[in-house]
Amino acid sequence: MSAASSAHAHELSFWRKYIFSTDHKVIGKQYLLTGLFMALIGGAFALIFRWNLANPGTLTDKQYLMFVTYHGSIMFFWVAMPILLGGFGNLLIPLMIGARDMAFPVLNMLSYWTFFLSVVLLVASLLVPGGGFSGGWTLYPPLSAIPDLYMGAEPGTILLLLALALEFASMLMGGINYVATVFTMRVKGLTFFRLPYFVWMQILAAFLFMLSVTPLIAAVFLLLMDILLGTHFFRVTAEQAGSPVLFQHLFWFFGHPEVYVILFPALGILAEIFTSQARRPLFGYRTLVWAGIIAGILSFLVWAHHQFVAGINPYSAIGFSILTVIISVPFSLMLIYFGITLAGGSIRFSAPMIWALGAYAMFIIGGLTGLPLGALTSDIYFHDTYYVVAHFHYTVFTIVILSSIAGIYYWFPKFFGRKLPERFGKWHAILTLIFYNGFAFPAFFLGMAGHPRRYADILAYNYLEEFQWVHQLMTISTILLFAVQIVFAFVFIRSIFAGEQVTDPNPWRATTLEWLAPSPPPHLNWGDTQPVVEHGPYEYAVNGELAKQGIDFLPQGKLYRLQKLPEEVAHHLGGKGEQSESEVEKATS
Amino acid sequence: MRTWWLLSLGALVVVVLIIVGALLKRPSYPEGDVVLVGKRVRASGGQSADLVERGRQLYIAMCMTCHGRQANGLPVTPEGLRTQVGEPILARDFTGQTHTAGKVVFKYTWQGWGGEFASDEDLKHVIREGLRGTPMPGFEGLSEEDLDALVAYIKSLHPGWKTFQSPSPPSVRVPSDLDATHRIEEGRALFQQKCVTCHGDPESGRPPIAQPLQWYYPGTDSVLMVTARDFLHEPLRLPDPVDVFRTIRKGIGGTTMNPQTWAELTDDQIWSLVSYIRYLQRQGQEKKQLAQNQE
Amino acid sequence: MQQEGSGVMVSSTSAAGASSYPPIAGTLPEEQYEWRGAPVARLAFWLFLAGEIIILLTLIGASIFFRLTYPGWNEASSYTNVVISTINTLVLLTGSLTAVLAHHYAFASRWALARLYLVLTMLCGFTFLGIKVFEYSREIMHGFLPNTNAFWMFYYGITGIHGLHVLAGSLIILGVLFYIRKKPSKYAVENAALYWHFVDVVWLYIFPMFYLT
Amino acid sequence: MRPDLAEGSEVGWLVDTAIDIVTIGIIVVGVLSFIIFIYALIRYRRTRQPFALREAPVWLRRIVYLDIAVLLFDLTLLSFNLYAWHEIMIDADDQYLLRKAQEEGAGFVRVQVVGRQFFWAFIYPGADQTFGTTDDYTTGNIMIVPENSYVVVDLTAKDVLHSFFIPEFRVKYDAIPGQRTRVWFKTTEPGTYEIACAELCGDKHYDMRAVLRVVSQEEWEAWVARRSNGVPGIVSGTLHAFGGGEHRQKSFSSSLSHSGSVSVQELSAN
Repeated sequence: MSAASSAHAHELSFWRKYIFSTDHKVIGKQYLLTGLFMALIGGAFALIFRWNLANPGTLTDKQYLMFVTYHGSIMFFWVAMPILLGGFGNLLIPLMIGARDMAFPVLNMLSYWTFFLSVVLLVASLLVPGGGFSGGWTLYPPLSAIPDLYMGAEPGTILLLLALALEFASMLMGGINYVATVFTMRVKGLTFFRLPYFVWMQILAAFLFMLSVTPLIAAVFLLLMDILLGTHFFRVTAEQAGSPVLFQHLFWFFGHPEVYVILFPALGILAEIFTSQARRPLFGYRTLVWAGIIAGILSFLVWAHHQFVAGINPYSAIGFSILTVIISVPFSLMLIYFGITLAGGSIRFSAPMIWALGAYAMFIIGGLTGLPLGALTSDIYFHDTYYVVAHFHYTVFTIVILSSIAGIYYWFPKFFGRKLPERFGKWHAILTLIFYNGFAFPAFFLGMAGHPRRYADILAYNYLEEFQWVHQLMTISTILLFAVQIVFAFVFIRSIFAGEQVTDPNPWRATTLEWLAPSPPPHLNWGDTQPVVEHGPYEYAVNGELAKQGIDFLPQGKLYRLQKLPEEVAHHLGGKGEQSESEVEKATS
Repeated sequence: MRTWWLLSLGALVVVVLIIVGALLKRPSYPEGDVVLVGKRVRASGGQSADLVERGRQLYIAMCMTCHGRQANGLPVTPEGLRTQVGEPILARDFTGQTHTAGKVVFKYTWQGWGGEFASDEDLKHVIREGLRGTPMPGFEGLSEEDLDALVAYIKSLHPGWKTFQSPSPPSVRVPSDLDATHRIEEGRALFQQKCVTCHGDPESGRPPIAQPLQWYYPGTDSVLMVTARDFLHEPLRLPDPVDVFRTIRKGIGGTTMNPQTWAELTDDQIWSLVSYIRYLQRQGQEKKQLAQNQE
Repeated sequence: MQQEGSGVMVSSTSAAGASSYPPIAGTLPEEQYEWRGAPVARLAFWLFLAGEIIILLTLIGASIFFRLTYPGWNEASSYTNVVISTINTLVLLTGSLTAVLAHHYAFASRWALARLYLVLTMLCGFTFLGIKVFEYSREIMHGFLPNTNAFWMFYYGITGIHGLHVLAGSLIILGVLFYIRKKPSKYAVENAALYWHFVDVVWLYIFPMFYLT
Repeated sequence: MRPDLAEGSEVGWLVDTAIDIVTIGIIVVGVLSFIIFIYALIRYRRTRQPFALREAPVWLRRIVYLDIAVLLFDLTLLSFNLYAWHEIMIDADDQYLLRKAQEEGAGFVRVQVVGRQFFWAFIYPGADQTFGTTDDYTTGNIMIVPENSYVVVDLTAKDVLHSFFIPEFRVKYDAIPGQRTRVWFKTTEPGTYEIACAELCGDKHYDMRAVLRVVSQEEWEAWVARRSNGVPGIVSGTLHAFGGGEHRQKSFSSSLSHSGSVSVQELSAN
């Protein structure tokens, strides 16, 4: 941390300050760093099994499936969720609504440490005898219901399920916290339709997660009963028939909204970056909010499009297919509106902007290629082939990596008080986009060729033999992609400790409230001042007097000095206004 | 300041080395467009790869679910194995773990009753033809190389194979009047004499009886019971007349079907029994078809 | 980072406002500090309950799904003990009554009475659990195990998770008892009572599902 | 890219057309949006447009109607899919297919398929066309069906989920324990195809490979007759297979019709 934030009148011990902190910024950074670390692990797993695909026989079949499974689980639950919800949510929500901390700081800390425990369990599940679970991140029973028989990995499976349950619990705590914070702790003047789009997306994501994850928690409970007590909710024995399809329903009832849970914050990040880098108000702000709400509601009604050929009623499949097509309307609307925000702007190709533009372009591909999967007849052929893999990498990689890193480049000065190298960021973006397309785009062709997913060795098949070189191409791209990220990891860590110090708390000339705070914001964020909101969030391209000086934006609010400090602030600042003022000055100078 | 340039350079070198490594190793398969059931063997892994290992891979892919991970006849599937008529059965144990005396009992052998081991040809015959009325399918498209590999693997599971000498099969002639009426009549009389005790009387409706086998349910003390074949309702495991003849002549190892009891029967009389059993099978089939047509 | 023409990180503003950025606009009177809506803990608790309700709805929905396809359900459910479960229902309902009273007295700031009724509610919870354990042991002695058939797996699954919720409710009340010793908080009492009612309502679905039919 | 469609496969034609329509649609839309996107980036770069427009130009605001166009476009793409789904999954019950087969003079074959870790078992009703009789026959990893026939496959699994996938026929459906699902396809000419498992089923998921052989009508009849049990006049002997020698044929096709079998007459002559 920078020297400025350590000038506390009320000093906390190292443990309370950095480890068991209740400060939303520290917790957010903890989430962010844990998530990025897990991203490296997940990426390394991807490398390992991709290597096996280029050179079949390097891994055993069981190891291959284990790495595939853990790659999926880690990237979804231990990377996307902590970075986008835990990291950005914690760091930005209180700042963007002008609050001093979350509504429940202790719950927030508990949420992170529950998450940390789930990481420990996840790692443990890999190391127990028998190895980790290898039945795919979707956990489909009966393969997962009797793991000892089918895969020889019972302790690993149980630990993975427990880790998942803890992770869900942690994110539930976080989600409740976000909603409570946004509902009750906005500063004066910040009405719901003046919330930054990112905050809207965060609370929508929190709601979606809360309502969708609970059936999966129930399903995981039943699955654990199947494993431990020998019940037959999801498995079929000679005398008693459970229903494997029921689990699929429960899983995808969660699984589809879950994609939006991570997609929404990513869209929020894009909205923030696009507006500030194109100097344009967000086009159709209210419509975009409603589009998000409608997409969220619809996302609960489309889950069975993952199961068109999995034994559901063919008539209901028609309904789900039509709903799936309808859900593309709010999302295409979002993308079109984002496009209009860009058009007519004055686009700065800064590092975060290149990342965000790349993410936007990849979203177009990801969204469009979802159509053949949502359309039920073509899904007969594409179901569980590499086409699905390509499609969800174009959506989920975009969400998890491209958008997140865009956000990291954008808010890094605010979070850490230092800069990430700008030119490196541009090269990083361009190389990442090239190598990412190098591994994800060929997968469309593999899917077209009818290449099923999760095959350790495609050479077992005559009709797939000729595509081995595609796998090698994809592997090479993945290696290069990973290498670029490794360099980024070094640069990231170096920048935290030795990057160039920022002098300007608002380097991007952005409007939202977090840019009013010092970089990095001190404990309790606002010192003896408090913002008051006077405008909507995206007042760019303003033709005022200041425009002649090159200031084309109106910050969302203004800072006011407080007449009387709130109790916890006074306690933290040592009760004296003069000291706190000097601290603010120090932090901002 | 520009340490990250150095870092990227270093990473680039490493990555190029890795990619060169990746490209040096290019697997491919020798066979062109021959489509065969079974495992295609990688060229890099080598056609010369250990036959037993190849057999093990085939065993995992095609046999493990019923014959067990340890090949001890304990099925992987919790549904268990059932015959066509719904009776629970166990798959053959190749390791002798479940047998009381640690033996491997194969029903279809040329050594006669009590013979523990099957000849290579017997094993391949069963793999290729399958056992009817049981979940054992006939892997008839399997190439001879894969059959060899499977047999090699099965034979590696019990030390007894090492000393076992496969006897040469005796020659058998199928009579030309196999399904003639007089043979069926003779067979019926012999059946009433020799077989009804265990197999029941299918034509008068007496059911066959269940008798203990010489092996245990894995992990328990309870002896596996097996019901004698119901010729009217259940298919013969190997319906070929030669196999039926052989089964009667040599008995079934590990069960109470002891050929000593009918040692005095001539080959011709046994062929009559075969005729009668085939007649019963046809009867059962017609009955079933009639019942289905009435539905 | 600040390349000419491409970066937006212009330092003109900081030059303009030499003292500090952003400029302080004025002083905010105390009554205008923050805009607060519903009491925070209550809101969060309702959100939490929404999640809990969906978990139990999922389980109950799954049991209905199985019940429609499993013919032996009614026969199996006739083996459950109606007498014990009726007593248990009464215990839970009594707990609800005392929880309401505790809530009432907490809002009337009569903390001694509120504490007494909270203790009674908690005792009801532990009584319920004790009876439940007795009931389980009887059923297990009769050979009804979770893997016996579809009815019993749901019976143990749903009543088990409900039992865990009763335990959680009792422990929450215990926690609240300690909490209000330091800092009397009527919302804490309200949330504890709310959770208890939730547990109670769930039981009112479970009771006819597994015992009466 | 797709493997060649099996000759005359009806399901395959429906699925292929559905894929083609949707794929061409998304490629057109995708390319168009990328052109617009890149144009916008170049047109509105900072050096060319130093100050952003506060309001979107009117013509740009009209683009909102594009969203309605998106919905219409989606539904258009979907319409053929719905028709094809109806043809494949809903309309085609057994009576319908049987009637169609009779009208066309084609055959009608039922096969029960059981997925197990890690092989496919194919159960044939035998000569009497009835399942559950003593002449049922089960093959492992090889499915043999006659040419010019409607093939109805009843799917189930005995342990975990599997998915029955014949790429060349564009046929795929999950095999689920405790549940019967069905797929159908039509064969026209003899040929050999591969069957894959498309649902993760365990370690050797990739090795759950079976072979589909479409054989000529005569070959099919000979095969059924050889595999059927107890039918008068048909007796097979497999004795000579033990001798080895000429039986060790590599190519399966030549050994199919009388794989290692000799007629009774031959045998008796020995």
